[in-house]
Amino acid sequence: MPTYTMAQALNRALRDAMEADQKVVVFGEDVGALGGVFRVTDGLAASLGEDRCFDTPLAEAGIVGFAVGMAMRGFRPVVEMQFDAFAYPAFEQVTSHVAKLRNRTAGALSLPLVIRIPYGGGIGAVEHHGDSSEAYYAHTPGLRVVTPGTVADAYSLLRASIECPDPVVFLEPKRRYWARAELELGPGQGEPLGRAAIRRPGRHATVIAYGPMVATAMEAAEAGAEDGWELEVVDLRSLSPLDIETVCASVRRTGRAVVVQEAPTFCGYGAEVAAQVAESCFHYLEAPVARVGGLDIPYPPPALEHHHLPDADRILDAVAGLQWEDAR
Amino acid sequence: MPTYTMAQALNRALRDAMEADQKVVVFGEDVGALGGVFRVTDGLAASLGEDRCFDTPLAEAGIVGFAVGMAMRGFRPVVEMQFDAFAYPAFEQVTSHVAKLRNRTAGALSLPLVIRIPYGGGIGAVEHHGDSSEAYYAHTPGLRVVTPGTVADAYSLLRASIECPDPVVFLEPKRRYWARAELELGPGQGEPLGRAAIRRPGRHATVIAYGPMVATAMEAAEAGAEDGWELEVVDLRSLSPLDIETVCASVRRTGRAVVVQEAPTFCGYGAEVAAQVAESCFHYLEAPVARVGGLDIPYPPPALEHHHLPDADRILDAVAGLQWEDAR
Amino acid sequence: MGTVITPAHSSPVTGSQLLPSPTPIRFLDERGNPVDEHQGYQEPDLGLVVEAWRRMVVGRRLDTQCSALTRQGRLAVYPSSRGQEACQVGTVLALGPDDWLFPTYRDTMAILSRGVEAHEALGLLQGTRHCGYDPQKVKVAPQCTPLATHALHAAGLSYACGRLGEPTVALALVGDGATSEGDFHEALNFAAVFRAPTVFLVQNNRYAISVPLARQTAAPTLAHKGIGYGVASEQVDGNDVLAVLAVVQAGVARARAGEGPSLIEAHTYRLEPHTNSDDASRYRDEAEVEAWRQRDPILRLEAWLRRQGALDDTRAKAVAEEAEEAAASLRAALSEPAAPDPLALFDHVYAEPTAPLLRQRAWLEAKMASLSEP
Amino acid sequence: MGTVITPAHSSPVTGSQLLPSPTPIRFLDERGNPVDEHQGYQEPDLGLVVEAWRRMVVGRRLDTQCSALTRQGRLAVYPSSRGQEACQVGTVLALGPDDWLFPTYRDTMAILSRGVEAHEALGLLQGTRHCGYDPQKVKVAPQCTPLATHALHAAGLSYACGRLGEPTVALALVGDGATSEGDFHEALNFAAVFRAPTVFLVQNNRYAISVPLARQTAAPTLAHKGIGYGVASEQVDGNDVLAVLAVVQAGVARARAGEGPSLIEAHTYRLEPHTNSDDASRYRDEAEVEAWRQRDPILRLEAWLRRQGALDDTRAKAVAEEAEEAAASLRAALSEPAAPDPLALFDHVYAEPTAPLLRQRAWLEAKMASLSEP
Ligand SMILES: Cc1ncc(C[n+]2csc(CCOP(=O)(O)OP(=O)(O)O)c2C)c(N)n1
Ligand SMILES: Cc1ncc(C[n+]2csc(CCOP(=O)(O)OP(=O)(O)O)c2C)c(N)n1
Ligand SMILES: [Mg+2]
Ligand SMILES: [Mg+2]
Repeated sequence: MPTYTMAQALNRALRDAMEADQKVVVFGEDVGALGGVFRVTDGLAASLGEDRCFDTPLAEAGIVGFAVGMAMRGFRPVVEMQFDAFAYPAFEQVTSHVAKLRNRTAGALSLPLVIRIPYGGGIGAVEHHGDSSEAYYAHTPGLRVVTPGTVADAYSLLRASIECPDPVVFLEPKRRYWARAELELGPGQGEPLGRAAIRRPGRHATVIAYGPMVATAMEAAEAGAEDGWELEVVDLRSLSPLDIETVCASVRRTGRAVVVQEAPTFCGYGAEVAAQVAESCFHYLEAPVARVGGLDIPYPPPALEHHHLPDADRILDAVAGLQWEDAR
Repeated sequence: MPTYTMAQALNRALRDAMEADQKVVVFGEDVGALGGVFRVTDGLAASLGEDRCFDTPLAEAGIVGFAVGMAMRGFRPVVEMQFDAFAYPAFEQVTSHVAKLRNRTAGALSLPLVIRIPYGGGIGAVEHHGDSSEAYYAHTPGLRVVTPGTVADAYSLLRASIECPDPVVFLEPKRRYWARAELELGPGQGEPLGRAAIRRPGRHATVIAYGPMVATAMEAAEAGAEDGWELEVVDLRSLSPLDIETVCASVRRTGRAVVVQEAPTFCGYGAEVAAQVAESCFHYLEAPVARVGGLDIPYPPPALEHHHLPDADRILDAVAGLQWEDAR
Repeated sequence: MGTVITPAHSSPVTGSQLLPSPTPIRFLDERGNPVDEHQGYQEPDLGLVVEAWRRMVVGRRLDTQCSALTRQGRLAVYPSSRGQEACQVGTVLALGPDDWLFPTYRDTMAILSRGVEAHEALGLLQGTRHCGYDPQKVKVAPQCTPLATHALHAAGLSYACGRLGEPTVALALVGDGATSEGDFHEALNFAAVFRAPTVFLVQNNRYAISVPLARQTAAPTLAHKGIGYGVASEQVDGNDVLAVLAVVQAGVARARAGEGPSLIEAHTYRLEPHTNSDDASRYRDEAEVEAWRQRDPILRLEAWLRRQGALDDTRAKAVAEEAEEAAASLRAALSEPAAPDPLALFDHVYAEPTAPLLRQRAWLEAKMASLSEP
Repeated sequence: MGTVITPAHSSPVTGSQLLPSPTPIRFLDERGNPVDEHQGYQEPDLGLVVEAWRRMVVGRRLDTQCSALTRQGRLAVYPSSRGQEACQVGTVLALGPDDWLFPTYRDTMAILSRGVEAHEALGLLQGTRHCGYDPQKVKVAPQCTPLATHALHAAGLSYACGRLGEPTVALALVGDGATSEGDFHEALNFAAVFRAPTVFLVQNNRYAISVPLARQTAAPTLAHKGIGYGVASEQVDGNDVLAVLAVVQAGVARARAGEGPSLIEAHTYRLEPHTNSDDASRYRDEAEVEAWRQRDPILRLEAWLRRQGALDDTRAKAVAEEAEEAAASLRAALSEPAAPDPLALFDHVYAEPTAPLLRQRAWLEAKMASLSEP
């Protein structure tokens, strides 16, 4: 079986989607000749044509606003924001238009637009290159927010996002771009959007993760297994909508939950998961839902980022804190 | 005692702060001759001078970025964003600069800047004029987020925000601008930032609210009292940082909690409160923390906004849902 | 077609031919006398001018009606465009049936002139819907409130049409204040770089709510912004519908011919407050307003049309009656208290309601049912 | 002072004198021969030019050193400014000691030339701090990565200084790509409307990472953007330090005299890839780079200085040695693996750490203590 990095799987998803549908166009900063700073659009302009994959002027609101206009005339734009923090200039276009156009027009206008954003830290980059911005988007009704945690999902979720008639903020965990896996990629679509996946079964506690933290959660589960913890790992995949059924089914089985995110913890996405789990699984919980997240600080300089970012140890510490007196 | 509307109390706070400190300047769209679309800056330009309160070109990133520069040279700008959704163009300046300048320079640069934003719905306005954007700001480390629920707090919290060496996003519940109260306003400062207040004591359940929902929670408590519910109402006042001690002390007493917000519920600020309360008060809770919030939809047309916005009935329904078998 | 000028790419060096005419293009002075200040732009077809006049008269009557309807609570808010009829009607008449209009909250008359039914056009301002018409059907984007953001949509849509080989032009209406927003800049730049068939028409009505033009810009004119994008630009007397028609037609023709976008500044004035809830006396003198009343676009046009023999009392009376009828039918259309279906709130957040939305819908349905129980 | 032109307000009608010179101002051709293409700008003081040369030579050596340090992992990333020395040094030498510089990630040489110690200047790129120097002390804003956002800070700060009666000028360095951002537009407009003493210097190095200028703008030149704001503008050969000095000095003098902001486009080229992790061969030909190597700002300047008798081999050797020493001490300064204190992460999020931050700090302290236990 061929192997792909996550970046290659995303590239392949773009290519397959563009070949399947002429209306799919890719644009943004440096996505043409350069193939994107992470090479996710590598070769698309050269092989599919410069009208299918092209560079724009350097203006993120411009990119998103222009994409809205193109989508109004039937295109399916897939735009790239170069880094998480560099999507902020487009925030008004995203919240006031992308999220609302269908609603504002009672469905007369559809907005099949994908905004790809490499997000999160852990790659040793300087400030503004490590933000985790998922909570901003997840709190905005009308957007779908999707983030792959595995190479296979990178392909199938991006294909599904491009097929989706709704606008999707597609968050790519940039530190996993070089993660590699064996994959057989067919022309077909993979997963529908909106379903979480159990990445590893377990019965002692549920670790709920997404995007860059899925691999970290798996690592924690692996390490925990050596100490006799059987941790179930849930990969959310879709942050909005949240597949709370899958999450709660797991937590009801295990009775304990840890939610993991890379973003600063306060008012982050994990708060929503924790709140819903606490509400829906109240009588099943042996311990309060724990949250493991980034510190409540601006993203630190790379020399210190490992103190900020959750790692397997922190997840296991949180698991250990789940009031185990009466269990195991 | 004189009476003030909330808008007048804010106006008085600006005036008093400007008189107390020449470095305080007020600017934004229509804040000069017009006195702001809600008249919060009424008369400031005329009586304190056009260099103290002035109109800018129509560009929100411009307003905030210009304010950052002025603050770097020692001014204390208080800028107005005309409506919640019209602060989004400034989002990059707010997240990447306002929230980070002190941190980026290890304290060498201080940023005493207040960004006033009228927020929330309930005034019959058309789209983009009713957003509740607090969660975006509260999730951004480096910002303080403050919102008054009462006329007295409007004065004292705005004074304290202007005195504060940190940047403050000051969210004004626009539908309470015309709420009126008797007040004796001294030159001095009122409350320090960061403390929640118990607005009404009660022993059956704690209703946690902020900004526009404080009055609604009080109304619910009033109505509930007729049915024998004694509801304790906590007004958060400071959303970031959150005074979780006051909140938890109350919930530990009552054993039940409802968090109320106007914003769409999903991934909103109430999720953080619910998550922290569930975590810190786990063994005191008789029922899961309930959340009452806006629907997960773009802000609706004004003819339908009452279906979206929480009211006293919805709060009381949530209270009634708090598993009362064994209590009362 | 007039002198709206050769495209950016053919003149890479100084580009000074991208600059607007030093004075606004006009065919008529303030009294309706013809003047030779139109720099080679051709006088528009008389029939079209008469039609413009008719729509301006009807438009103004409806504008007055709308202001009245706010006082009766039938509209949530109304931003009048009284005084800007020549801009709004002239612009729309310069468009073809497949062209797209991208209006703001201020542009009710433009939307009506585009043929949208009054009660549909007023959906937003009535407070019952975000957009009362079907944009695809009428080729009018939803009225846009976040300033200048729609200028990018116009650029993107017209570029997309070009890609499909369609000869469609998109015209974005923008206010003077909105030219200060970053999105205005990005829209002009994208349109220029992608040579999108977009016309950006700035209705410079001198104020952004209370903020006068001098606080908005230090540029010689707003049209001078074009050259910085390599965009041909022009300024026009926005109260002279002949001039608006001529210059916008030229810009549209240019765009349709593949020569790229243009920027047109139309000098005009908003005679009413910003909206019904604004108090304009706080920021401008009655004398200034009065001076602009003297430059009324309709009076001037009527004087000229009569002199041309294209208008007489009979015709004037007929159109006045038509305007009254339009006002009456608008009143009728809005007399029924609008009752949108609350359950529709969940229908178009996504193409299909998500599971959480279906739960919220069920909750609201139950609540409404319980409230309607006896 | 040269022809950087009369202020916007004195010429409200056509403003064409706000346009830049049709060709870039220069004093020297590519071989260092004097040319009469400086439109009345005065040749800068020879002593200053020699000083500029010295800093350019040292700056280039440090730039090379930094590129090498990335290969050794001592810097997290390094965006070279090789080829842009004349822009960066000339600009800084045109500033007074109390003026403020607002640099980007690209402007290490400008910051060094401003007198900031190399190891402090490199704090950001080393990855140990967000900003290694004290901005208040050196009057250099933190290097800015979010493009064009700092241009507004420069406008605001210089306006604030004016309000305090201080004769301070702020100079913002901006890339060609960054001119497309909305914040660039808003900064020029705010500076113009508030007549802030700001100089905006665009280092047009032809590329924004891989995106060439033609994809960035269709304008005749980037300097043509000035007139749209009523801002005096100029274009200059950015590889001729005499020209950069002359034009920036004129802009600074103009600002200091209360005549408002100006926009200067300096034509230059980035000889190295965007950063050490970029692969420039994907988007540009070696032939193009080679052609620009022929226009090297240092070679040209040395030729001229020698012809002027202001430079000989002895002096050249002395400065080359100085450059080697600077490189050696930079290596030394960065040889110690930088070890910032993790607990300081919580110190400057707010003026005082909040209660939640103190809890997180205590947690990290305990964790670090437990890890360092035997
Ligand atoms: C991004 C944004 N900021 C602020 C507002 C609030 N606002 C509504 S209209 C207006 C003035 C606009 O002036 P102008 O562009 O000249 O258009 P006009 O109303 O005069 O037609 C303002 C500030 C808004 N709608 N959008
Ligand atoms: C708002 C924003 N968008 C995107 C980026 C990513 N980025 C960093 S440098 C760069 C190119 C900038 O080009 P230019 O302005 O010409 O400056 P140069 O690097 O050539 O000096 C880009 C796209 C960014 N830093 N900020
Ligand atoms: Mg206006
Ligand atoms: Mg560049």
